[in-house]
Amino acid sequence: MSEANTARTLTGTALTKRYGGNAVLRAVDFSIAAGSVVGLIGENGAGKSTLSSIIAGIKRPDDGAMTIDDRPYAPASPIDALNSGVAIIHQEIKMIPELSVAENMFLGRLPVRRGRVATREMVADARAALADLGVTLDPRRPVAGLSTATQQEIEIARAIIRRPAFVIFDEPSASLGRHETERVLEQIDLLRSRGTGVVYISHRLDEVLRIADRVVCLRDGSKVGEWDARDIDREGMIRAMVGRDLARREAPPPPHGHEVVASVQDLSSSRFENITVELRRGEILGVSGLVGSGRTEIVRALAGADPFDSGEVLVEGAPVKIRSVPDAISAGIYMVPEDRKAQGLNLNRTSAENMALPWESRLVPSGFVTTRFLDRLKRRMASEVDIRGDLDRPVGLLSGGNQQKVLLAKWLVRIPKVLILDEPTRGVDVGAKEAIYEIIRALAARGVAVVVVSSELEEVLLLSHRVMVVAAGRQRAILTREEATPERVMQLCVS
Amino acid sequence: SGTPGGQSSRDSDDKAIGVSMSFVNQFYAAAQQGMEEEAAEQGYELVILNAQGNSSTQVNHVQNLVSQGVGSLIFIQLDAASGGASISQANAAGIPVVAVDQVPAGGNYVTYIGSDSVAMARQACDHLAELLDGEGDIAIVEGIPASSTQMQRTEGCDTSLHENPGLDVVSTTSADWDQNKAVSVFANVLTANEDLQGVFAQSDDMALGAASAAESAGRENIPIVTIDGFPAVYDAIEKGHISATMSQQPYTMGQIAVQDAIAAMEGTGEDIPKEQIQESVLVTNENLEEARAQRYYGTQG
Amino acid sequence: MATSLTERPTALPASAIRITQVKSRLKMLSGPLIGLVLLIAVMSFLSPVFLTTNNLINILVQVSYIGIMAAGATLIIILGGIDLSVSAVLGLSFMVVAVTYQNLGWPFWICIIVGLATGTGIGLLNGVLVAFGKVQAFIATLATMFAATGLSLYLTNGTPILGLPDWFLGLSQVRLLGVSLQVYLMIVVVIIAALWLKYRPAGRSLYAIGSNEEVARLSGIRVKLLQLRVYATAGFLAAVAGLVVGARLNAAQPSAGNSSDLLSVIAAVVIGGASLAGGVGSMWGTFVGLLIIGVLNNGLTLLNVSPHLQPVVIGAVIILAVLSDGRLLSIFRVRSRRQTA
Amino acid sequence: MATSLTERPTALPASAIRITQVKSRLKMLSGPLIGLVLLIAVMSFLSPVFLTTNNLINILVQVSYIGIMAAGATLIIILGGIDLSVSAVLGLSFMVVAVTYQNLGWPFWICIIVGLATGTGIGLLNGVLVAFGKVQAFIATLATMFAATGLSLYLTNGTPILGLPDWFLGLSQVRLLGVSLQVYLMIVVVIIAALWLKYRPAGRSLYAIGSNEEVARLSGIRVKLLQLRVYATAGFLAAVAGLVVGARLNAAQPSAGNSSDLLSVIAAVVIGGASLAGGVGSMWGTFVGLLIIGVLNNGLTLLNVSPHLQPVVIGAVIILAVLSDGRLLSIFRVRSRRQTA
Ligand SMILES: Nc1ncnc2c1ncn2[C@@H]1O[C@H](COP(=O)(O)OP(=O)(O)OP(=O)(O)O)[C@@H](O)[C@H]1O
Ligand SMILES: Nc1ncnc2c1ncn2[C@@H]1O[C@H](COP(=O)(O)OP(=O)(O)OP(=O)(O)O)[C@@H](O)[C@H]1O
Ligand SMILES: [Mg+2]
Ligand SMILES: [Mg+2]
Repeated sequence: MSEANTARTLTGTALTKRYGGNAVLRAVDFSIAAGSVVGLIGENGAGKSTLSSIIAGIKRPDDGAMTIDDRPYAPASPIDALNSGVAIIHQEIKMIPELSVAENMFLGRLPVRRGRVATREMVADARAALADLGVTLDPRRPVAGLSTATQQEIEIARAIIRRPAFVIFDEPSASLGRHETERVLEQIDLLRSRGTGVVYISHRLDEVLRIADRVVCLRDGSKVGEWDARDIDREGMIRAMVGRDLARREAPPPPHGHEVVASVQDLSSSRFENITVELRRGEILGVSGLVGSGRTEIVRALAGADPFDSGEVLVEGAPVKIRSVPDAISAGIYMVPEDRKAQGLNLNRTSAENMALPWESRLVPSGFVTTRFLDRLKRRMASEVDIRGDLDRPVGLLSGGNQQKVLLAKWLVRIPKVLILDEPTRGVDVGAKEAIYEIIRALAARGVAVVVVSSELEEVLLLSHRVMVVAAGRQRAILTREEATPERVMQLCVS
Repeated sequence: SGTPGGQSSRDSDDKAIGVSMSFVNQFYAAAQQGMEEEAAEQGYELVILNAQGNSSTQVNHVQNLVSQGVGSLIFIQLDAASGGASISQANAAGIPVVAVDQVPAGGNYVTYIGSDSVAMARQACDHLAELLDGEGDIAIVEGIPASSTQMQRTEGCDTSLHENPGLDVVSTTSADWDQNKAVSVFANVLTANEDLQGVFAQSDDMALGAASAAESAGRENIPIVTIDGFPAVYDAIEKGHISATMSQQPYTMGQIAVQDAIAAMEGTGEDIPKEQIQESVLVTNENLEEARAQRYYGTQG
Repeated sequence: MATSLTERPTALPASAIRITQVKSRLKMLSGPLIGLVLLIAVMSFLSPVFLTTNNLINILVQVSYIGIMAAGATLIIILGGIDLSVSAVLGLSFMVVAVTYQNLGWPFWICIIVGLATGTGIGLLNGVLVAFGKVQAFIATLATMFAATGLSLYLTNGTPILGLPDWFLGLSQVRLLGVSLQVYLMIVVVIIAALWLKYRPAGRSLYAIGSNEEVARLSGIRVKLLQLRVYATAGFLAAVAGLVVGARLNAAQPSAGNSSDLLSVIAAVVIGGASLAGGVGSMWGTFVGLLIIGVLNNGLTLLNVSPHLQPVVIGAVIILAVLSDGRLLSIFRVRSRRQTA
Repeated sequence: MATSLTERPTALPASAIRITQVKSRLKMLSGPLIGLVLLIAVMSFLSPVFLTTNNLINILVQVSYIGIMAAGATLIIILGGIDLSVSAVLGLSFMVVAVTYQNLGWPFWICIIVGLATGTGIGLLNGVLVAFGKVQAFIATLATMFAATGLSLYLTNGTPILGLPDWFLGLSQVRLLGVSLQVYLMIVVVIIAALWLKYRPAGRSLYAIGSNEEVARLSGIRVKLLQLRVYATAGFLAAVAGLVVGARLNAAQPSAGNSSDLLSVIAAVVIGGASLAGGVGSMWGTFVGLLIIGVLNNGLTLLNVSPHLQPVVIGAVIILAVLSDGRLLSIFRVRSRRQTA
């Protein structure tokens, strides 16, 4: 690997990839130079992950060729790529929950000494690599039970532990908070200074501007622009990605009514206590807090996904018993869960089937789910939520952003009284993000009370009428839009 | 019947009698009943174990009986492999063995009580030959391949067939001693053989299955000859669905086995004959009532 | 309502989508179906009696009780579970019918209800253990399998019970258009199960549960309730299969419902394309799998293959039936690639 | 820009982590282990002979061939597969040993090698079908199960072969410290498999494959090669188990590989905490599961439970053994909740 580390340039020429006739990557030229960072941007489904998979040996191009320092480079597998000094941090976390952190980091090339896995060395190496990232974690514990953020950090440590010449970061920050993201960016600075060539993919354009030396933009599988990072700004990037100007609506949310749609009184469980809040018709309530503060647990309890110990929920003045998800649905409380792969969608089933799942038993008057019902539901949702891709194919084949839209559409088939969105824009491109914001505002305008849980404080502040701040399972304050300055919220979070 | 043993009226230091068998059909149920009733009468405890068709399990069972110190062992061999290994364990521990139904493949036993399987099968097939005047296409429905019973009954019938060259075996199938499976298998046999004239089913359960298949196919006049003498087959003979069976005497065998087992463990078994072949009777419509009166299958009969 | 800011993708014409659907459905089935067709072709060639109406009806009769159980097993396997107890439940529930009839002298239709309730009850017990006890389905149903086997021996101490009402035997003996009632019963069960699976919300959600239980639960599907229902249904159907076997034998055999029936049931479902990992499978596939097993058993007897060799042939044919899928697919793939190139 | 507020969770001290690990390991095992301890306690109480050295050795002897197969089955189940053919392979491979010895007159040690090769070969065939034929493991091994059963009948037309060299019978008859060699063989197999699974990279990779084959493949694990190796190993171990059974019976019985053995093998693994979904399981757990089965079968014969009721008790105990986990856990949970409150 020390030899690989001296490589200078990786170039791809006319890289092309097709799936059953439609090209998702069209003759893209691409290069990474040692000691520099390429920011790769593009809408959901533009082909960023496809391009990085090709470079990292996960997929093979249908056309085009790659070289490293003018020697041909055609990896047949991720291991081939690693041996040539190319590593990737996947967009989707790929871990084996049953194995230890260290084993996950060394999976596929566990070190052996005297015939057995050299656990001590491995653990020491893993610990050091994690420490480099500022993570203190016992590498011997199993991955099961670790938060997504921590798993993402392990993925990064795992990729750079071999000191590759080129590293691709495919949306590492999607499930990270600000501190973790900052640490990752620092790590990239360090890699760059050591002469590593880095590709950084993100939908958070400010991060791209902060870290990249050059920026490459893909649209519909073609490269539509490449700039020196000093020559481009946020608006320019958006224009390149979307193909036109995208107005950013900084406007306040639509005014809400006074009528209380739902009220939560003294909700408590082992993970949180005494949550009390009233939601008014058309109100958007943001929920802010640190990772692990219990935001997800609170909204899951409200949506019937987890049991709570005490407290009461009233919908339109009447107390409702919420013991299960169906209870919450009948009460008009729907939740879009935070982890779309594990909790939101059946990836091997079609988008149409996924959207229909909760409604087949609830919206079919005859009790028989007909093709006509499914077709109509599909067409209606396709017209209401713009999803790029065939709704009759497994949803797992869609790009991440489009999957998120399918997940949202699933819970908009019938208009709820209260809609809970847990991290609704995770991994979603700027355009789609604006689209989701618009959907949220439009729902509020129709009188739906919306609860938005998000790790992006800016998102919470932009969308909400009021912000609930949660720390250590307790509700610290509920701030009005005027009171909710970033400083104030942060202060409450760490109190 | 009911649960065996337990409420012995005799001294508690009397040793129990171990029984190892593999339960597949009514023959064993009747033998078990014979043993239980005899043991209850004499005030002995029985420990009955069912190997469920697994040779290794039967060996394990005998080992467990030996280690819990039974006074004697009644052994119905599942197959040659389990027989030798089981009996040598009992021999090594000095526990007398009474073999029932099957001659053990190895080791020493006090006595063997059973029907002569080979002879029964031979007689059954001879009877079939007689019914067909020594000529015609016949089918054989066999039990679980490689079990002792299947092999002996095959051997006996083969001898008879050798002497009756006019009989032509057009089909040999296995129905695993199972009535339900026999219905299916035999329906297929009938389809394949338009001119079938006779059947030898190696057990009564399978004969009953074959008979109902023949009935549904409208060919109930094909003579079926079988072995065991289950009460249900008597009824079928009466109705003309089955021609003949070789009736065994499992209930009596069970009783004798317990008597001999007691004698052997009390040390009074010197004069027990080494072989006690129980008469097996060819039951046809002619001697049906006499056979019924004998209650070969205990109260079940 | 919700305005979207991005432009519409070009939609495929409906006909193209329909073709894709048909193709993907064919792909899923092609293996077993082609296997079945080939098997039938070979058998017809080798045996002159194979293709007679009578023999084909026989095949259906012979698989009918397996088919009834396989309908239940399909539901369970799609749900992501397994039921090892079905064949033992078959034996026990009909034993209960016979014992209540003969020993207690109850009217036969009541006995039937009691028998069906027994089967349903054991199925429900399986469901409770799996859904609420969080016991792996394999273990839970293994345990009830043992228990049911033992109980049906215990009930009569191993003796069969003979003699059932004549009208009841009609299930096996009465024929409509030359086909005995049990076959219609099986077909009705399979069709109802197929329709339920395809058109009823509960049936459709089995796929969701089998693919990802958590997603299903968060979608408002009552996962545990459905597990209970499906296991209970499988138990009920095993009891129905018990009636078919009982009517066929005119007896309750304690040894009925043995492990080879169980293997046939699961094999039919799995050969039919279902995955034991859950989320995949269809009633139609199971039916094809069932016919493969039926044709195979029937054909081998017609051809008078030695009983010792029959298992070898069965093993080989199962593999070929399943593999014919892969090969066929790869042929298609090569062709379509050529066309695009 | 996107300002987000997050903070590191406070890291636990290493000692606390160690305790958590031990706890989580205990949790995984607690069910079966506690089940086993309870079972032994009850048996010792009910039967005076149960706790004698002799009887305990007997239990080990009686499970030894099951244990050898279960070691292989554990690997396969962790890998996410299943092997239905093991017990049939046991029968066939020892039949091959006996036939080459008796009918062909080869030196016995060569016959042993041929027998082990037969088992390994069938295992390899399973592996090829699963890894390269993409046949579901259930179907592939069901087919080889049929084939192996048939072949071992066919080899001698159903006749058992009796009479093996005396030195070979020593495997069952020779005792070291009062324990027969087959028990040592089983223990050695289990220990080697446990060490392999715990310390060898290939062994560790089984968990990865069983948990997520795609991730394993992307990590550079040679998934197919490992599948081949593991299925071949299971076949080999089945042949070894065949030697144990052969030495014990002093005979090769064509019907030796019995489906009840197969169920015991899988039950031992699953009772021991492995999941048929793959990725979970341990050799130590399997050993506990094996002992539960052994103690249960032995104990019930000692207690003189009616032979018909024995299966009922076995079923109930299996459920209790597995459930004792859940109950125990919920007690723990209530406690820890109280402490935090
Ligand atoms: N295996 C596949 N089969 C068919 N289409 C696929 C497959 N994998 C990806 N695609 C399609 O290729 C296109 C590009 O996907 P890709 O994952 O590269 O997008 P992306 O730019 O990474 O998007 P995101 O920002 O959402 O991660 C998408 O339209 C996707 O649906
Ligand atoms: N004690 C714990 N053991 C295992 N997992 C935990 C524990 N506490 C929290 N987690 C997991 O960590 C993640 C974050 O916790 P939580 O949902 O409470 O915080 P949050 O405020 O919603 O954070 P975020 O949504 O940003 O992850 C969740 O996926 C949760 O399941
Ligand atoms: Mg992507
Ligand atoms: Mg959260």
